[in-house]
Amino acid sequence: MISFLLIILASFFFMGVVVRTKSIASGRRGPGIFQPMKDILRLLKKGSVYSKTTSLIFKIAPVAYLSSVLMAILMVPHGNNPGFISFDGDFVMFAYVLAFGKFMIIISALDTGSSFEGMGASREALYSMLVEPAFFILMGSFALYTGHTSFFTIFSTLHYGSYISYMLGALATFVFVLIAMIENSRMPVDDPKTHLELTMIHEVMVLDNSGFDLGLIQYTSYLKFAMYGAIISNFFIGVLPFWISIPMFLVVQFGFAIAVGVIESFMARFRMGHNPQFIFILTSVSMLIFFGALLVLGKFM
Amino acid sequence: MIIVAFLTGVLLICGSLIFNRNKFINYLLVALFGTMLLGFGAYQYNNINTIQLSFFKPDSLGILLLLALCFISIPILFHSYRYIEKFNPDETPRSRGLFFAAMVLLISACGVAYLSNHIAVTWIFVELTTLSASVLIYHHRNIRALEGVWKYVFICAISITFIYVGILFLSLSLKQAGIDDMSFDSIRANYDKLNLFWLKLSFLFIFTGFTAKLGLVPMFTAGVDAKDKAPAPAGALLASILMNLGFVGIYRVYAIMTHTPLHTWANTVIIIAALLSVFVSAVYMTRIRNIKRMFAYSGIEHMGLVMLGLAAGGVGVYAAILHIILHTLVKPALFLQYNQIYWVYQSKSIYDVGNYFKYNKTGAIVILLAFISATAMPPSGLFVSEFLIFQSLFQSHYILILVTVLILLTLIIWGFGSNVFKLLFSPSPKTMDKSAIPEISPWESFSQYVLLAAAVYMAYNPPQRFVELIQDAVKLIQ
Amino acid sequence: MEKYFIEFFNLIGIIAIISFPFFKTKGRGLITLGVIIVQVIISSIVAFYVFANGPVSHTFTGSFITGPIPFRIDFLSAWFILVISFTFLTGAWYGLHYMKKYKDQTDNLALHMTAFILLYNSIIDICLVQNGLVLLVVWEIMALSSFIAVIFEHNKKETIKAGINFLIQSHVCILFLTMAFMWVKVKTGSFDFSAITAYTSAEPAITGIGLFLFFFFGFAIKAGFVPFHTWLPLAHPAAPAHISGIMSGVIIKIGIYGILRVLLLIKTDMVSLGYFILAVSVITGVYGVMLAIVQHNLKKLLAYHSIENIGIIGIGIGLGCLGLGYNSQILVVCGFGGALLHTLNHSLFKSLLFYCAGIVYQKTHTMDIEKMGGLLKHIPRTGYLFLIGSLAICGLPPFNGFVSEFFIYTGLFNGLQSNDFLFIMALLFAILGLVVIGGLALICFTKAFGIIFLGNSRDHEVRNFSKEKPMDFFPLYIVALGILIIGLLPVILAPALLKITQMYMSASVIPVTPAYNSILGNLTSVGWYSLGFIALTALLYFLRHIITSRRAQTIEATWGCGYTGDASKMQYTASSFIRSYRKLAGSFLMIKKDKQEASGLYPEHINQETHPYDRVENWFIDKPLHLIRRFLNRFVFLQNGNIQAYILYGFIFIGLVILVPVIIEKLAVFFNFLNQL
Amino acid sequence: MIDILLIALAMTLLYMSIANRLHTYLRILVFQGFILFGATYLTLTNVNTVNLLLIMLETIVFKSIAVPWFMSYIIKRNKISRAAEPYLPYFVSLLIVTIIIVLAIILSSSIKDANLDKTYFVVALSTMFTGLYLIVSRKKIITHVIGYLVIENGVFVLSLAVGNEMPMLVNLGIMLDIFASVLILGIFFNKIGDVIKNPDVDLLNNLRD
Repeated sequence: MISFLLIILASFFFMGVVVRTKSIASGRRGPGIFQPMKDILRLLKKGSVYSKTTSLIFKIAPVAYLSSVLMAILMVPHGNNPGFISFDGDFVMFAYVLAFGKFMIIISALDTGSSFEGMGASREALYSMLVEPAFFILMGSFALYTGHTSFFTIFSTLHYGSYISYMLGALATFVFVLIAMIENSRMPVDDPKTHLELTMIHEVMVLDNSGFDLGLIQYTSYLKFAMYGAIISNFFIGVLPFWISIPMFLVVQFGFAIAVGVIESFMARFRMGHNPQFIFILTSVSMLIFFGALLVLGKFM
Repeated sequence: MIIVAFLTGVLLICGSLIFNRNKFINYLLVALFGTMLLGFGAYQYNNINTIQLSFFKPDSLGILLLLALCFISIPILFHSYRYIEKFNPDETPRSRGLFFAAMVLLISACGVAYLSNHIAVTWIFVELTTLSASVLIYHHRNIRALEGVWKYVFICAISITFIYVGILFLSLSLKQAGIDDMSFDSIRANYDKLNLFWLKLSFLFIFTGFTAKLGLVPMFTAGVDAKDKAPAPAGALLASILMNLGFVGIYRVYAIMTHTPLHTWANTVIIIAALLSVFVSAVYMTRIRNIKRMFAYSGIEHMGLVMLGLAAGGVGVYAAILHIILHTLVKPALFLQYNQIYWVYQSKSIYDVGNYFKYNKTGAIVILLAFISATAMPPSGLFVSEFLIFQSLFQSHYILILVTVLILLTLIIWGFGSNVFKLLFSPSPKTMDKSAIPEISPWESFSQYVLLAAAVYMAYNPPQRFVELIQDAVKLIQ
Repeated sequence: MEKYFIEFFNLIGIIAIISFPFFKTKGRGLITLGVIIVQVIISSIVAFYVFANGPVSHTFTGSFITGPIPFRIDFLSAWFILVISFTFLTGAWYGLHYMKKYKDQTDNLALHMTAFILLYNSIIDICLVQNGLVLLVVWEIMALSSFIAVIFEHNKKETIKAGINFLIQSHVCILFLTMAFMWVKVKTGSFDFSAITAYTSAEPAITGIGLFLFFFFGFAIKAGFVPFHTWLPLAHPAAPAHISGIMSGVIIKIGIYGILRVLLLIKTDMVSLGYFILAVSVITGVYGVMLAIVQHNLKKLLAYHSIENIGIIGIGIGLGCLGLGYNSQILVVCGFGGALLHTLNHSLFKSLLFYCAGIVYQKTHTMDIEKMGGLLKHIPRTGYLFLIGSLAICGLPPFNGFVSEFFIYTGLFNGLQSNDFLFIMALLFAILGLVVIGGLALICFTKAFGIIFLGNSRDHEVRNFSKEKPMDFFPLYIVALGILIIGLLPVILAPALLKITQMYMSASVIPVTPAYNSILGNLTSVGWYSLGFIALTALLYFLRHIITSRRAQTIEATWGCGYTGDASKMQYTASSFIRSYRKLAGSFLMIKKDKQEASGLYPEHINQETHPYDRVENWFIDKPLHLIRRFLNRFVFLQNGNIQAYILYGFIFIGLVILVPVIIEKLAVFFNFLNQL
Repeated sequence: MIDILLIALAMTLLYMSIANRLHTYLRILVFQGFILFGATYLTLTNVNTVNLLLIMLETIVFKSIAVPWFMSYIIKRNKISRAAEPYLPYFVSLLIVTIIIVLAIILSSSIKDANLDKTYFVVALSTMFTGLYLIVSRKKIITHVIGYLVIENGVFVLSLAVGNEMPMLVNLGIMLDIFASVLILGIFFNKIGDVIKNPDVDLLNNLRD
């Protein structure tokens, strides 16, 4: 419950922080951190233009996208108090629900019959396929490490003993940050700010969405950011009481957002062709984490 | 005594068939022969193992094959009647008479040869079968038929010379034993006195000689041409009872060998020949384009399997006898059905046929079932015997041979299948005119259904007496 | 009762077939459907009875060839009976509509229906019979009748070719089974399945493994495990849609049934079996989906997905075996349970997908995805049903595909608690495989659905789409309903699954209830969660509807970056959609590509084609076959028509048989002499 | 005495290998018939007279009169060209036949069996194989028949070897003769005359796969 509210809260300012960081980094003052939310509200008020090629799919997809992310958030715990729903192997559910949303958004892109959006859809499909293993192996290594198989039980019993385990935690954080970046198709795999459709992924998929739908989609990606931020924060919260954990959560979220901003302002986008191997690196890294976990548990022989 | 009566009757019928010009009387005579044959079979079945004329002894193997012969002769005679009636424009009374006379002679010669207990007598009847078969093969008086019969006769002449030489060697090996009664029983009785060297030679020669009839490597060649050129009903005879004749000959001599130290040697010889036969049939089944020859080659494959079972011993011998009887039931079904195929397409090349299912439903089903039987797929009868043969190979540790055979069989099924399904289902060639296709009554296929059903029944739910007979026949082999 | 069940059951089918000559085509069709319905009802009643009151069995006294023929209906059989019956029911129903197009081919249809009824009867009998020889017989009846059913459109050359390929491969399959049963028969002298148990428990483990391998190869050909899968992608496109659906839904599942049955019988070192099956299955799954993506023939694509799903089922089975080996009950339950559940689920959504493919085929008269597009507007029912099927096969909640995959995932993650390093690695391997499969399936079906049903038509052919008749869709709706129900209330199947999985544990171990309860709890929560998901989506959509209905809406052409002409040719095609994937996976696959480069200022019309080809097929089928043909053709000189040669064969044979031993003997003497030097 | 006859038979084989006209072959066949006639008389000492007469009659009538005459008749009737048309030069044939005889001697020498007269065995074997060689090496169908008849003679010699103990076998040999002559010549050659004028193997090797 608490985590749900926190994530919603975080989702309001997260993108603002990112934008602010970027503008500061580029020497401007930049808009207030709630500006993106205001944009979204504006979008929600607008009317919309539909392509005559599109079908019902195009209208359902944004909603399904949003609801899938919301459902996913329901499972994210906050330290030692669980999310709305928690059961063994819920992170499998988590991944697949998100995948559902992705499926819908991809086919809605194909629904317009535009070649740009087809391009974006194909990339989105491939990259999300490449990301999945990293996530699963990461959760697998947590399951291995803690001996539990649900978000809540894992994070509530997660504690670092030796140095190597700290190292693992750091690696996990790194991987998660990157997963979040890819899932939201930000730098370095995708640059939302570029205006060359041929090089975009996510933005190009929603070229034809407008008004309310566009608002939903954009807000959904903010939510996603916040959600990943929440999960990352869970790495550190552990069993701390609220009066420490909640500030810690916010700190993590801010840190995450700033990190995103910094990365986006100081890094160049990869060439499309190089993205797959970059993304696959994550899987290899999470493999390392897995073996590390084995090492810690002394099951390595 | 009854045998003499039978043979004289047969000769009389043949004679009158040749000289009588009246169609109706001819058919009457053929019918008469049919009843005679059945009577003969029944009589022999009733006094089994009684020596007649000191040369004939209907032992269980002979009885089994004789009964199978009776069972298939009736439909074959009927279908040859249909054959002669239905489509031979250039059929003269003389040729008709000759055809039936030869057929009667062939059937009865085979039937009596099964019963003979004396190698020389068997040999004589083998000569007779060659004589009559050649007439059948040459029934259509054209150059190809001539070639077929020429090859058949010449190869058979050579092969019976082999058998004769084999008999001479056998006599040499008997000389040492000091016995001059050449009946199988007496030879088997004092197998321990035989001179092994001559026995070895004689087995080799007799085996090689009989392969011409049995359709086994090395002398299988002419038989294929014969079955191709002979009219389909005659082909059915050549492919079933004549092969059985070869089997009887080899079986009886092999029975002697099994009692001597040469047993394993004989097995090796047989296995070599059998494997080569299966191989040869695989070679041609995968590329053959002539339906009739394809049936002939599948016969070669089956004989190879039978011989493998024989050589493997154990349950294999039982399986071999069962297999050859089932084959006797199944193969004629294919050849008889071939008649209808020819009526439809007027051609035996696989390129000119197609979509048989459309033109003749019942016949197509027969082909389908017969294909399943001839490739020994499980619902069919031959599967059981083949299964037992494999089992015997497995038991006697011929694993490599078993694997080879299985691979070859798969190839054979592939070739056979692609031809059969081309015939049944693929669209018929543009060139053939659909108007000329005759309406074929389903009853034409009735007998084939009976034969196939009989094969299945005999395999899966054999009557007790049948099993006993086979087991008794197996006893010849120690 | 069970005695009469078997006899009565088959009797109905036979009577129906016999009655065919007395009816017209329409009557025959109705009879077929009616008979299937009746038989389905009977068998389902028996199956439920079994689940309620435990296994039943009856033994016929066979002939001395077969030995006694026991028929045993235990939970496993009952489960498969239910799965098969359901698919056959929908298949027959759908087929009745599908075949209307061909109603003038009277005889052909009669044959087809006969084969169909035979197929159902034999396939049910396979689940019951427990005698090796009889099993072989029924098995081959099944194979042959399915062959006949497949080659319905036999006026096409490739159909016949595919059919014969199918026939030969199923014959190879039966050869393996024959060898296996022969082995047992020779050693124990009995065809009864119980003999297998007796034999393998007496012998050392290696014997059991060897025997199992024979069985496994046999069943794997039928089930379509890589590398025995090559017949599937050929047979499915050749067959009529309902047959493809049934074939992919249940016929290949008979292989799975066989494997599960044999695992129940054979007593041997389950650990190594588990590793073996796991490895094969992961390879199967990944390979299947990898090839599925590059297919542009819809039915072929679906066929490769069947291979992938067989892989998933196999992972479950392997997990179960490992569970047996390391005697961890939770693994056994999750593994076998997941496998069984996925068998059911796959039979549902795969048949649904094939039925939709059939409708698409009858509307567009092509299976080539590249030619399609925008069908959702013409045949919306088909489209949305296909969408449901796609979501389910990708294993996305709230549909049934997810439930079974979740089941298996639970097992895999639970297994990580083990202390055996090798085991953990295997699990990691399996998890990776499963995840990759999921991701690739997502690509594949976004492509399939998106390209076929969305956007605009990609070829300029004008097709007149007749109105969809709602009645024809009834069977499809049933299947879709099943998919949804299992997705939302998986827990209703749990008792049956637990019953079956307990058959695998030896009677000595007492099932630990908490493990089961936790699993049941998971299932329920999954169900609730999915329900909530649907509810939330619906709610949000409702809100959206209310809000946007008050806003201004304008309909425009798709944004074309300034280009205003006909953009339908510029759309992303199936092959361009998977281009980047193809670049990644190209090295594993065998994709023949012929492209023309555009050249000059005003380039001519150019085109590029990609023909995916199956590497395994190339290695295991084409090349060996080619070599064998070459080898055999060396020997065609034998029957050369030259009589002198024929005579020589005889003499040569005799000469060799006489001389070779002599020569060998002399050589032996010579070598002995050498040795003495 | 008997040995002389048998050796003479072997000589005829050599001659046959180099003969180039069909009529020469026929004459040789006639001669062989006479040799066998003598051999029969000399060998089958303890066979009852009637049977002996029968056998000798057969040798004379069939082997040396009827068959050769009939074949020359056929040659005339079908206008078969007189040359034998071998595939190999005569010298090679001579060499091969010699080798055959030598091999036969060697082979028989390896047999250790008292109750077989080696001479018969050698001559029979070499005759049979020469016959085979004739069949294989000559082109015409009629030479095949001649070769077959030579094989028959060889077999007959072999049967003589056991004739005293089992006259029945000799009778069987006679049956074989009659059968072959009747079948191959009687029924058959007229037909070949009817259907094809110049009976040549090339015309009869079209049945193949």
